[in-house]
Amino acid sequence: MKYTVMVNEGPYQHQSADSALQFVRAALAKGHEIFRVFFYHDGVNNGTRLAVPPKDDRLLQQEWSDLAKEHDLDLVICIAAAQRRGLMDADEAKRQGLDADNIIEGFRISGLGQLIEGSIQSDRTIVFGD
Amino acid sequence: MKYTVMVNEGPYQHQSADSALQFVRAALAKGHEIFRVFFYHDGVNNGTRLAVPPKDDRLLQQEWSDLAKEHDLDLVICIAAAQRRGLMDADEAKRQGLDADNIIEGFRISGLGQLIEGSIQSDRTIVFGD
Amino acid sequence: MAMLHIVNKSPFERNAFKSCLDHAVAGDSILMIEDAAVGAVDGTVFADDLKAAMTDKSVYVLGGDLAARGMSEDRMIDGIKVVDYAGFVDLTADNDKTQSWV
Amino acid sequence: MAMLHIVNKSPFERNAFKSCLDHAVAGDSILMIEDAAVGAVDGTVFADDLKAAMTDKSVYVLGGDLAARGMSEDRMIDGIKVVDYAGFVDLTADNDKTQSWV
Amino acid sequence: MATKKFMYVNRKAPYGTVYALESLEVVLIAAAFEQDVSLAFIDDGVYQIAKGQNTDGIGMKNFSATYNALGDYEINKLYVEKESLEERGLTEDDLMPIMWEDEDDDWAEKPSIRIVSRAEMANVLADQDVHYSF
Amino acid sequence: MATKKFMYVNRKAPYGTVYALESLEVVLIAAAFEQDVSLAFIDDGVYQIAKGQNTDGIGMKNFSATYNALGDYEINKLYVEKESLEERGLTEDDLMPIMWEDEDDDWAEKPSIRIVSRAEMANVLADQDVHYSF
Repeated sequence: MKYTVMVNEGPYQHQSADSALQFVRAALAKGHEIFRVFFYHDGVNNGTRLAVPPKDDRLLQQEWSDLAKEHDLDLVICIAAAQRRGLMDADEAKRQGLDADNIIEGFRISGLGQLIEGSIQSDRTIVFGD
Repeated sequence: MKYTVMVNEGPYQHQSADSALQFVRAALAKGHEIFRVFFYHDGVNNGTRLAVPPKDDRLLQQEWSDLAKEHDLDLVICIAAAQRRGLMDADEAKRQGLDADNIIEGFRISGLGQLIEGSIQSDRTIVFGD
Repeated sequence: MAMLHIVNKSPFERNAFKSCLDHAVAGDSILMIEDAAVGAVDGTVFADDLKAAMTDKSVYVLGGDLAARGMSEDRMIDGIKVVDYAGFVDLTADNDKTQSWV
Repeated sequence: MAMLHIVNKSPFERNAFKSCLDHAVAGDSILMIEDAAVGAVDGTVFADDLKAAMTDKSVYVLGGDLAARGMSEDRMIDGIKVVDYAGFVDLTADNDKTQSWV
Repeated sequence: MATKKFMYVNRKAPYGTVYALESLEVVLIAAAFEQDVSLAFIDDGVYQIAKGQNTDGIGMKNFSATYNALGDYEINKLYVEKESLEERGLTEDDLMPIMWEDEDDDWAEKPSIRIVSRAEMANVLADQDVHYSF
Repeated sequence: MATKKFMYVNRKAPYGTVYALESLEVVLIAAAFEQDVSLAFIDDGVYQIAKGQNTDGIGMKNFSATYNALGDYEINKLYVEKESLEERGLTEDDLMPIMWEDEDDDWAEKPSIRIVSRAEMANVLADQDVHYSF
């Protein structure tokens, strides 16, 4: 079965980001296809590479990044939500005249159409939020 | 009167960040002293400089930064919360071996003790959260 | 030693507002901001709870938050006072301490 | 065309769980995850609402979320089924669609 | 590709959180995909379409006029729950008169808002393919 | 400088949100400032100190043992609301037996948890100087 997963909260503040990650792992383990994971609202904050690995806890941003690499996942950050909150890739940062970017490997920034298209293409759309 | 204000949510997702900003402005206008604004939980995300000014909406991160400059405010981001969420200044980024930082002018990163000390020094502590 | 209780959650969505009413003591003040502003409207399923609290507590609403949600002041429960951010600041100064019911 | 309703809010804190029960139709399934897991416990002020819904709907709880909050499975309302994340995935596949009551 | 029924479930008040605004941004994008789009306003979501919203006092953008533009994008199924209104002391008169023009009926102006009971709302929700929750 | 009464108001379940964990981090730092520290567990906050918490199934850190360490920092006033327990089908037996050692009483182990009624909790809250809400 083909899934699009929507993640609407950032890492740590709400368990939603954890639940989404665990769901995606379990779906992959069962042989399902994750067509796309779309990060919206504060969910865009899952895609930063500037977080610091804690001594005794998970680093969610890195776990998403590693999972994307391992399974060739399409992790899409909404550009409108990202601009409000300060999540940038190198191209967008350059276009906006910013002096740095903070996206982690495995994520890409794109438009809301990617969410709709994902839901059209997929058998199921699952929303994780607050 | 002397105030310490605690901001526990990031920009946009919850109105708390707006309410805190409006409260601080109103307190300053009345001649009160803002001893410190302490950003905790997702509140640390108010301190990024990588957000993009929208065409038709407020840019909260810049408004905090401008207000700090105008009134010499002490805007403190909790280091533990910031490390989890990817909010970095140049020193901390260097110490952590990261290739970029994203803090905006007017904020500084420090420990939770700054919150307690603020509440001890101030006549009032006001919490804005979700 | 009166306390200002600041509530920012809709009484229809979360239990925070009800919990605030259950824990405020006589002489305290309650200020509704953000989504809590809709709690000021009369004729709701929450209005009686708030009216009961008003027998020995003062209740305020941030006018800007009420207006943002399309609720006009003439719909409010009698006795609720409307304040702006300056009035919000005054309430925090006039009471000895504040608690936010987030 | 059965639906899986996913609830992640405590029934004591927010109205989302109650709203879910009010909008699920016969034959639907309800899965409690995150803070909603505490709703599975019997003897609470919410238990009767959930039991009423169970007359024509199936109710599941994510075991890991129940255990995290210190609630053992033997305290659950009779008839609630415990699933892990793999079971969560199965529920989304077995139902035609899902709605999250965030 | 087959058309799917997309339902936007709005359960939160505007301005207190960003969900109402960013939900509307998805709805506007969705219009371009020629799917079957509906919006549901349940619980505090009914405040999103309350008339007379004025954000001058809180420094936030008033986006309520955008709901009036949805008809231009052929989005004209806005289901509003009667019980949710009643619990909040509201009636249909408290909502914006959101309209659309029916090109098959000589561009007659018709209301987009459909007041439904809680039981009817349950059936409306059950009849969709994709549910976005805000 | 005068000592202030600091109250940490905990009203949310653990793990579903970060507030319980990050609240505890503030409490531990606060211990160094030699203020008068109390914690209140109201509403879903009572789950924070439920015994038997096991997070193996959700991939998150189980921080509940930290509450047992609070006594070592001379933080031993944990007020728990009776009605909040009852509404959730819980009793004091469902809570961790959080203790502290009283150095003025030959290091006798004493319970840090004080079960209070809602009315008593209201008075406890009224008797503080600084309220941090989580």
